[in-house]
Amino acid sequence: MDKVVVFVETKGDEPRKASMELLCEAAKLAESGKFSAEAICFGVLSDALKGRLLSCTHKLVRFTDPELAAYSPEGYARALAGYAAETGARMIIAGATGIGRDFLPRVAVILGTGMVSDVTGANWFDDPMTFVRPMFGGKVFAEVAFPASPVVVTARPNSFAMDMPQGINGEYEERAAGSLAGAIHTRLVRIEEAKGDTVDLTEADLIVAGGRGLKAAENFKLIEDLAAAMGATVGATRSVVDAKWRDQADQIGKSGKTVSPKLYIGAGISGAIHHIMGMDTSKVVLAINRDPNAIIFNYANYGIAGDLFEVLPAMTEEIRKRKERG
Amino acid sequence: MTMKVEEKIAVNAMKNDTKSHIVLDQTICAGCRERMCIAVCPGHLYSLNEETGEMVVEYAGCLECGTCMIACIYGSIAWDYPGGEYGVQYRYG
Amino acid sequence: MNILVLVKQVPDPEALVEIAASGRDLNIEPKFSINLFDEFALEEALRIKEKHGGKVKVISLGGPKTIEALRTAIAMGADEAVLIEDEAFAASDGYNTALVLSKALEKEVFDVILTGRQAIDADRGEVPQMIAQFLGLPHVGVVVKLDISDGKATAESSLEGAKEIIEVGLPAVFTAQKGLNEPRVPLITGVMKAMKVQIPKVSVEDLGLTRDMAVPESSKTRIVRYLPPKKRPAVQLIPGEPREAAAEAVRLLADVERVI
Amino acid sequence: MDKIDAIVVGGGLAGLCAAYRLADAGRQVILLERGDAPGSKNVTGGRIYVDPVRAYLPEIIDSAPFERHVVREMITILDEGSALQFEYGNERWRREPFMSHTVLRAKFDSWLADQASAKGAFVIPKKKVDDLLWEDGRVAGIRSGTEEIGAHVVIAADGALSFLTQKAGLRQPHKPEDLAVAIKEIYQLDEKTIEERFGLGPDEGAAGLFMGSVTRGMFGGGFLYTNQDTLSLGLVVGIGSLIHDTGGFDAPGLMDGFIERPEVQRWVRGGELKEYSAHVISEAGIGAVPKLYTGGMLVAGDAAGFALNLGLTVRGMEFAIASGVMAADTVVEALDGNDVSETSLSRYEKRLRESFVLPDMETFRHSRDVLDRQRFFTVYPRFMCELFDELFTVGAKPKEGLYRTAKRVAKKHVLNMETLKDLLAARKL
Repeated sequence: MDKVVVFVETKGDEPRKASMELLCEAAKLAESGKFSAEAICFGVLSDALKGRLLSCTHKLVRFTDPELAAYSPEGYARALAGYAAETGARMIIAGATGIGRDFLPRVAVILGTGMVSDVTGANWFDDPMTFVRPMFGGKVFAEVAFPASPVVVTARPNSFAMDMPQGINGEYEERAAGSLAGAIHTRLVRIEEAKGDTVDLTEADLIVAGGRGLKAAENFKLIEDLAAAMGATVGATRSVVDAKWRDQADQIGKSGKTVSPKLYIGAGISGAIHHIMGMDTSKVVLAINRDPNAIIFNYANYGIAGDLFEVLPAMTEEIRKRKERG
Repeated sequence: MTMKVEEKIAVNAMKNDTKSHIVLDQTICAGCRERMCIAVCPGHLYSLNEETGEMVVEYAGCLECGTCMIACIYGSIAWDYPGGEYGVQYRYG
Repeated sequence: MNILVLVKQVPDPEALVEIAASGRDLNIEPKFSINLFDEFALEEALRIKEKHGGKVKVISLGGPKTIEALRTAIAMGADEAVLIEDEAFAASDGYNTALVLSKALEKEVFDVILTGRQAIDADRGEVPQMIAQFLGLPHVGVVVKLDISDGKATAESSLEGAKEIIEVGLPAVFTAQKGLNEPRVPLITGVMKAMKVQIPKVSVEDLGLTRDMAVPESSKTRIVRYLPPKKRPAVQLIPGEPREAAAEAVRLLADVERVI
Repeated sequence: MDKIDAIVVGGGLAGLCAAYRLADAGRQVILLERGDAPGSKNVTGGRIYVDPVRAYLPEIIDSAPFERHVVREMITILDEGSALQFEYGNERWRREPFMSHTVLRAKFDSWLADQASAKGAFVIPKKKVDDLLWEDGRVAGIRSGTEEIGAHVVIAADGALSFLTQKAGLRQPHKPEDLAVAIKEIYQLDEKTIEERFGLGPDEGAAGLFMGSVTRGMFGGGFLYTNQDTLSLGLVVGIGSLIHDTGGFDAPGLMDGFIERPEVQRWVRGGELKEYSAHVISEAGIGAVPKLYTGGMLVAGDAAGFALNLGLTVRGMEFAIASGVMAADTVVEALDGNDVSETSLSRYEKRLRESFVLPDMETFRHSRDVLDRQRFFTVYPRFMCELFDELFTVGAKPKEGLYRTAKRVAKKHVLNMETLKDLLAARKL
């Protein structure tokens, strides 16, 4: 059986979503009988998290080295590559998060192999395995064959379904990579959490944008409320910025920012092509506009042809209710 | 069947500055009845914002012909070429 | 202070990229520029030089046209440039690219290697870290602020929203992220100077490699074919009164699309 | 930095030819172009006539990347719902030397830029020139952003809008009546389709002119040119006509109306839109030519208003090439004599007078006044279409004789004093 090693990235008591998706995918691969799956994590691990992970994987290995308490590309790469080499792993996969994309290339070089980054799809049973990944900012995708071994992959979050496996109770093992101290040449001085809770538009996963249909600057409160309820960043169209309802920094479009969030909600936006060109790479688009013929509906997954002054507060309330229910 | 003019412009290679190279004098525009800029612009980039009563120009789609500046006999349009590296880049011409 | 900057020549951000009928190639409008993120790296290198003195040398791997990118780098203020001229390696995977560049870097004396966090064509973001590993050097990725003093660097890395302040001894590799600086526009006089400069070329054989290493059949990974992005399906209009529609929209986004 | 010999502003035909010629004469020359590459801001209809310019670019003109040589002229007179089309072809046009070629500027200008660079000119793109530098009342260089570059001579080849001629005090601000706006669309069709559809051989091209109701009575007309694997289609309308028009037509709407005409659709159907461009053209003939020189500066090409609209032919590129070369020759002579004063540079105008440029502009001095008569775009096209309508219509009633029909339709439209006036005016052409 080919061994799949999933690097599980944790943040406090939570695993990263991308890691969980890959654990679920690996569990599915293990069911086929062709693969066996293991999870690797570094640093502290609460009992609760340990329990959660063990219900998704047949084996969880935690490295206890104190040097792995904080992220360092050299330390992480050495520990993960060392384990993969020692146990003869066929595949090393990690989420294409900032950290995953930062240190997996090092793992590949240590193992004398190549890698594919940021994949959105995989054919694990092909020989050689093939992966699909975006290029040119998503303008095209490439199917990449991986004849070398082991296979090193980072996978884009939301690319694999998080179908929790049933009836797994994995074994747990602790290990030490050892001799990491001399291998790590970077020192984390401190971490500064991003100011406030809003992310820059170009980096945001969730965006709520408003246009001229809001009718007045003060009505942007409706947009801000919805954004706050879901932890999204506020965007605007050019005409709104021109009318000085919003700051230039909020402008989405050809003359503003190009955004590609997981979710873009546009309210009171007709869909001028200059705006569309700034948001068309968004994954899911919900458009709210009173005019059912508004161009923006041509670029949306979901549409509500209704009055934003009613729809927006209702959505905000619904999201808050869901949050309270947990 | 016919493409909208903004869809036509979207076919072009355009590199946009965050600053507009077209500046309107709204006090002049406020006294203008003809609004010739709206009719002459091949990109259909001029419009009147009904809520604010101000003229708006969507400079990001500008084809840099200069027709608006020439047509505005009231002198409301301060028009310069976009800076080097910006604006429309014709692939055919 | 010797600063090396790795730049890649990429299709202009506005260049048309289409999949050839065979599906095995891309037809790309022949209009090129320096990779945006590498421009941040070069600008940072120039600023370090202006502050601490030293020399900025730019290295690129690519075909003959890559000379233009190196000329632009010199026009911006780089002191020297060298082109590793090899189309096959330039078109190969991240591993091969990193291998060639690290062979070239082994011959250089340097304190700092700067490059972009990823190239905007292949979007891999693998090569700088691979080079660091090949050379046995530390790296700091996705850097938004960099201070150099007394043989060490303090870098702000923005891997995941939060900023990590990291100290590292030199030499080291840094990958530049948007926000690190505002790259300068070359002056006319700079461009004139750059047009006259002879830029040396190096072949992969000079670096002890052979061309057959870069052919797709012997690469670690290879692109089999290209696929168009999935088209957005036709819009699904959510019916009902505003309150119902709003609730249904939230349900779809949370439970079906799982984006909130 | 020491002053360099010459700075050319603008990478169009005039500027590139000037830079080519100056570099060829061993002079240090910088050409500054605001686009990503020379040609990226330029638009032509377009067709170029080779004979007038052969003498100015003898070594290179035959290797130029033309699209197709024109072997057929097509004229379409449009009325609402009807059209009269006719063609003129000539066997001679199918043989070398060809008279005219269709051309696309992005490709043509970047080729010309390569020729200039090969001669040693510094062709620098992405540089917009913001102002002129002055010294002792003479132009002494340019400013681009924060950078100032001194030069003995500046050649302003900055296009029809030419801000530099205005800054140098060589002309007044543009008047709407002096300029037309051209809107152009490029449609891609494969070569074979173009050749079959237009009945052309390989590399053979057609040129089409459309007049009448496409401009809704306004001064202007439509054009069509076949390129290698694209069609250039466009509409030219006088800006003065547009702003005085009361019909409520806007420029993009006119263009749509033109493209949607069946007489146009028969050529472009199935084609994919690849570009939408617009540019202004001087229409005022010699009347709008600015002063062409001052101390340290010359004006060439569209910037000098060198364009002629003769109804059936629109010419500009030949003037640009010739004037660019003559500007360069004047500069070389002036630099050789160490004298770039206004008097020395005035020899530029003398050269232009001795060439075809100013004489042609002079000969057709009144062409715009003549052509800018609304009847040319309304009454006559209607007369022609109605005449043929009557001739070809067979109804239930007995048909009258040909002569009677012609006379009756002519009486209705053209047998009047107004036509006589138009005819008298047309003698000036």
